[in-house]
Amino acid sequence: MTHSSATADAFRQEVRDWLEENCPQSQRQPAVAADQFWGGRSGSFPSEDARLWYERMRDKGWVAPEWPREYGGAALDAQQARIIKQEMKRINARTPLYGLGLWMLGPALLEYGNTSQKEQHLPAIVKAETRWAQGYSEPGAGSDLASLQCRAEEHDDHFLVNGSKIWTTAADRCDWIFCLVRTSTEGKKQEGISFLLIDMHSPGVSTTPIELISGESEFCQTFFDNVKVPRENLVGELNKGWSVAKALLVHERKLMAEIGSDSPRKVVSPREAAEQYLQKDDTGKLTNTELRSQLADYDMQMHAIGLTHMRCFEERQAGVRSPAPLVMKYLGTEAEKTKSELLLKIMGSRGLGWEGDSFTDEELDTLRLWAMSKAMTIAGGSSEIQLNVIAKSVLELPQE
Amino acid sequence: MTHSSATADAFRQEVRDWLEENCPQSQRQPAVAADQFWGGRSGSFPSEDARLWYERMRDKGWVAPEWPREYGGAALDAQQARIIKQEMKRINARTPLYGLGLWMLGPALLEYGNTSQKEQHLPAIVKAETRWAQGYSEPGAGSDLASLQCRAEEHDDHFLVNGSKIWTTAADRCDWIFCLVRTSTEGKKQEGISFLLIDMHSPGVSTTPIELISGESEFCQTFFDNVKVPRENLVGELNKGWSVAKALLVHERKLMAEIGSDSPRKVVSPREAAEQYLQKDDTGKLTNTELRSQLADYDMQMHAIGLTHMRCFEERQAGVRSPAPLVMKYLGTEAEKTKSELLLKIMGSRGLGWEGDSFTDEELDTLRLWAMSKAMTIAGGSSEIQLNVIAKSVLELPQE
Amino acid sequence: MPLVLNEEQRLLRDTSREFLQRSAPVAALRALRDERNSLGYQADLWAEMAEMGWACVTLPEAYGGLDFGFLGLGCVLEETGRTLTASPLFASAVLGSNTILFAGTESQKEHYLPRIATGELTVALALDESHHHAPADTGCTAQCNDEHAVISGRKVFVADGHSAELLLVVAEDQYGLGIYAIPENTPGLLRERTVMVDSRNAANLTLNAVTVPLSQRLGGTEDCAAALEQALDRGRLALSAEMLGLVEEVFERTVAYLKEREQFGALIGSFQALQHRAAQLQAEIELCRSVVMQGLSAIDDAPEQVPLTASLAKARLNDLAEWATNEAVQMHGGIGVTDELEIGFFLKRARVSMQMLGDTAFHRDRYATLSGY
Amino acid sequence: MPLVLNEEQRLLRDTSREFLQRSAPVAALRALRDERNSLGYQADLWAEMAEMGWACVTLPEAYGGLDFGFLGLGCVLEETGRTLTASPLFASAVLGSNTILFAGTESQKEHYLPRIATGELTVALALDESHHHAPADTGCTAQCNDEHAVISGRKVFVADGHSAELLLVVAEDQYGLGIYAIPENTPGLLRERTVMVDSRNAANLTLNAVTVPLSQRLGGTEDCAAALEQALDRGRLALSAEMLGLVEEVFERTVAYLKEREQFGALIGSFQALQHRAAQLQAEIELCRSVVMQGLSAIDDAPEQVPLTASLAKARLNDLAEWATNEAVQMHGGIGVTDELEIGFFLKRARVSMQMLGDTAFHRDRYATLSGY
Repeated sequence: MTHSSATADAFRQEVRDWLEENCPQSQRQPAVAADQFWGGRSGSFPSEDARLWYERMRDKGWVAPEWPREYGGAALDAQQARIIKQEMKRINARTPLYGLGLWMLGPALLEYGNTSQKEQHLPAIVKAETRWAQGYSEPGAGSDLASLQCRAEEHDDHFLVNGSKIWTTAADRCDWIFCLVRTSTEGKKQEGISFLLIDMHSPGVSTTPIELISGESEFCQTFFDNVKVPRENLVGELNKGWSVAKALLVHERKLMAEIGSDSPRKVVSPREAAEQYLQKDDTGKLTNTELRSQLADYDMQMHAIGLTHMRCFEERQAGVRSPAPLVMKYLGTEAEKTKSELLLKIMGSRGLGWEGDSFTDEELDTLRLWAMSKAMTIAGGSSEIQLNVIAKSVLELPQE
Repeated sequence: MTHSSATADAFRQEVRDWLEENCPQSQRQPAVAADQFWGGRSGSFPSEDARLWYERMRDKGWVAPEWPREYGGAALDAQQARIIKQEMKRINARTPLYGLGLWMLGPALLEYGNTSQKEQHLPAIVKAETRWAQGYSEPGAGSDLASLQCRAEEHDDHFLVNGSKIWTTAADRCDWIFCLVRTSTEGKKQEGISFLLIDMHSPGVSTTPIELISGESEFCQTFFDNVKVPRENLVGELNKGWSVAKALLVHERKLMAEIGSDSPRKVVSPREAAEQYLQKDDTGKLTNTELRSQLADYDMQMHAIGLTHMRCFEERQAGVRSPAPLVMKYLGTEAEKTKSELLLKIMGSRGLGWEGDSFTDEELDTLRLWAMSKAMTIAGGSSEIQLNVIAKSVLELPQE
Repeated sequence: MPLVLNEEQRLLRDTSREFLQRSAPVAALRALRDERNSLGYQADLWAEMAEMGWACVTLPEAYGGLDFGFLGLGCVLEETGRTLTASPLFASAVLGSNTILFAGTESQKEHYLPRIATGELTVALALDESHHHAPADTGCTAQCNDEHAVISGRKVFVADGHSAELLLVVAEDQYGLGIYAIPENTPGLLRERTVMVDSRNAANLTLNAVTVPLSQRLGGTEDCAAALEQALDRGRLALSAEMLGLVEEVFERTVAYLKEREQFGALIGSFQALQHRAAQLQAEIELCRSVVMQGLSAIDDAPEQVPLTASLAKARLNDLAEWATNEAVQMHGGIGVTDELEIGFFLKRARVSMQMLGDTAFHRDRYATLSGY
Repeated sequence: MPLVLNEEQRLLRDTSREFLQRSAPVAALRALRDERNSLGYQADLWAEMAEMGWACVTLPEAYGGLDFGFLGLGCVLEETGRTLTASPLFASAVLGSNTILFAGTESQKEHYLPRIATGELTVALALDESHHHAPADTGCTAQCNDEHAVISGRKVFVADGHSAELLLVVAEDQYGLGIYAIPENTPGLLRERTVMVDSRNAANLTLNAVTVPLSQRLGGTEDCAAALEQALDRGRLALSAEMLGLVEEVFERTVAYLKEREQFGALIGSFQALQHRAAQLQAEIELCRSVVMQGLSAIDDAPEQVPLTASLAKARLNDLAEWATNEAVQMHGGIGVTDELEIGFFLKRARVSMQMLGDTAFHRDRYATLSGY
């Protein structure tokens, strides 16, 4: 699996050349929400260049570089995939296709799905034909995923699903949803849960949007009212959906931990904001010593987190186990909150605008992202859950 | 019980005049350890003025101003006692007599003791004939006072005590010790505990000193080996010592919360240290902006704590209940730790001396007090216990 | 100097609480927001509040006030903090009226204060010119001759600046620092309402050679710098009282939620980590209550302590408001970030209050300077 | 740039751990303290350490070194941090030897370095003159003529300054910043050993017109300021590695205690509040491990990153060492403050390390300055 660094260098050069040739100039700058392509039957390309770029990447297999070729991937290894990511980042190349199908369901199906499930869904994801939603959380369940109530009753060749899921991102624009449902109430709470793929166009499925403190959101609540789901849409074993879910959660946490570096909106950094909103003395130092100190603290924290991401990667490559990956979600999302509060402090009253022409787009975005950042330490395993996990798995502290 | 402010003002003037006349000049400056008079059979006056000052206060009844006259007090109310304290503080008058008998056992005996116990012990405390130690903690029991093991077996007219107590301050110089002992193992852990007064000169009592991270200490471990204690030395009911202990703990926590203002060594304040060890620019600001900010934080914290002490007092006077008294031990002891760490930061390498002529006494004292401060959030109900208590008693959060 | 409320003050607190919870709960602010109300507060509610005397609690009786003291006013403000009530109370009846009280001539006071006291006239103080509170940096200027002043410059983050009928504009002039009382529709005065995150109101002002009679300058030809500072400190303490109410309300709601919400088969309030965090907040709330009460009492009884205590109060309430609202969202979990729950309103108002009249950096620095280091 | 150890480095770490735990555990430091050892370290232990090559891990082979890289040296230092081992390793073989390496002429390097590499010669850097690290403020002066330099001034907090055979004294001179190699018994050089809280060694020096041949000035007549800064950064990273070991050890002991200590009928490690505090420490330890490894790797592979990373490492390790040792005492409860337990030794060493070569205030300021703000 490992490559000599010469091979890696050669591959990097190859990637660099190909990107230089194939990535349109317009696709070499950070993408705000309107520039993103999420696919699916209701999705459309934000621009002709975006279509070109996506199609070239798809044809190259680099939309999902680590997936097998028969499912639309390029069968590359982790180091090669990382090199592609790095080289794309180097020229600010946009992500050609966004989606939970690509990031979360795909890896889970590769591990737990049967052949016909893989054949049905993976190529459709890469071809941007289907957009997926995630149906984990339920109203009132919060961090306690195992306590979920949405039921799927077994019938001959299908399940009958009743209940609802919350935080189903963009469910009103998705084609399919992968769900955790309760198929048995016996045994421990984690048992009796199954992992089901549900066509959003099935009769009985409906969605309503949720408004957040940051304003209108992509989040929905999705309701299931006697929805018939064919038996072949069960992934993994019946009542054993928990293991599929856990594998997926790892991907989600990774996603959340990296979200700062991959945010859908153009985000100003605290350091840039300081240049713009604070004053310097004639030696080049910020005159507001309190904010200077807080800025240095934040930069040091992000510097340390960045180095730890690199260490995690190198350890994975070297087959070394360490506790580092288990602390990243906690650190990354907390840092994101710190950053947002710091930005508001640096911008002062200019960072407090909700809407209107009195504020720049960047200022309004900063405020909305500040509000959004509050969700980061809650969603995808709250900070409290992360700390519980560290205490249990890393420190092996006694459980009550 | 309340006085009109005119009466209070008159009393204040009276106190001021009396102190002016009776407090020797040498007793009007902060007392370091060597200046303190703790009484007891092995105690001696640090100076002739100290003797004079103590005797005058004793004769006035102001060594224990709130105690009844027949036990050596002056039968004053809380406001009057406070006025005396304030006026003494105003001229830096030293505490004429130190001791756990005065501060802790006395109030408990007044509430729980029988007449003969009060007659035997209270005047002896005021007259400085007996010095008391406290026997609560046991090796291995920590914050969990109720789990104590030191046993007192009931016999006809006496108890037979076996076990040991730790953190028995200056036990090697004390005449008596008040102890919590286990007299029954039935029922809940808090039940079956009794409150016993033990003469340290009884056969079978021995003590060894404990060395702390701050160096040699006054703390001892005290051992009881078949010690005979007369039955009349039981305070309160048999197996009901817990309520006496709880009442005493309240006094101890108050003591710990106030300890910063009544420390036995001369302590430099962070602000004074900053004047001495840090530089100022030509506008009078400290040039080390980080330490300036930390100093302001600390001063603000102490300012707020001081105001809250005043509020607690006023609320008590007005008969208003509030959660404030319950948070003071936690805040006071944590602030003491913060202060010590801040002092070390301000003094830099000069605050790191352990002994020798390279450092001033003040510097060495600061370091030793820094080490001592670590015990403050542990002894007398740890910070964790304090937070548990706030969660339970103030917030009424559910217990597991 | 009292740190406990007396009976009249408790009564005032209880009646204001009852009135506000009934007539102006958080839902009222939500309604103002959702209907994009152009005034930014309910005029009839403000009339009722003024009717009850809230706009003149601390004013001397000579100007139609109740002379009831700042500890009393604090009781009302704390309650408006609990309900996040939008009204001219703070901007007009506290900040504006105290500016006139300190800086105005006797005849100016007699002219304006009684009308502010009845709620009939609303005023706003236009001070800041950049995104950080910096009362010492005034770029706005006034050119005076014997009869007129011509004022030019720009003001930002003027609380209630879009709705106030009279604007008190701070400007450098030949006498030092001047404060000019400028009626809302004076030619050359442009007001741009800013829609803020807390759904309350503020405005940016542009003054293009606004010309007013010199008699509109507060205090005649006196330098108003010291008067302004005194008014600001009263404003800071009043705002701190409002923030204390905000914190207490959001904290009480959070503690209540900890007692009803189940996770992993237990009430989340039984988890020790959350208990300790809540207890630490309680401890800080106790400190802040003492600080606010002391500051308000000092206005009445010990003016020399006001500057230090005002900075102490504002700095600590800033930090507490950030901490308490963040914990409120976090402890409420997923529903804490939905707009349906009212927690977000507290979170947002906290951020605006934190910037108004000085953030923590400003006040910690000021505290240090006032302390001589 | 590697952030994982390779096999040789792991081997070095394991053998140093085994050696130190056996030959120089914390009990050895206690013994040195209790017997008031005048040297401050065990000479025979130091001989063994040097024998194993620890004094020359990073030195170029040309000067008798192993050229094994700083990541390798970090493995050893981390282990000495775990055992709090007192030895000239840091002061002489890291700080002193790198000062000569950067500032010395070729002949000076050839003269001194091989002897430091074998442990035969011990050196100490005498830099600070006040109680806070301030390498830019040198009051010590040297008057040079063609043959001699006359050095006067005062130095404080010189690690191992009382025992080193050669002192590297920083002084202002006509060439800029000079560093003078002064043998221990040179007339006019007074050394006063200071007994520090960590039971390790330091000294204050007084130089009364100490006269040495100009050839003792490192680097001939070059300004040594840049060389000194490079040596200091290596020292800061090496010290950070030692502090990381200290933190890991004290944290492991604390976690072990949480698993064995009962209170209220439960293991205290099962209390969620303590679990979360321990987990937060673990997270910070992970960050610090990355920072230290990156800094050490950068010395070997990316020197341009060294200044920023050195300040990052020292600032964070300072804060972590304070936090971790305070939590260790608190979580151990009453026995944590007794001298019998070894926790206090970690607490005390942490405070000295925190001041050495720059406290957090110094390095956060430097980080900001290096970052351009």
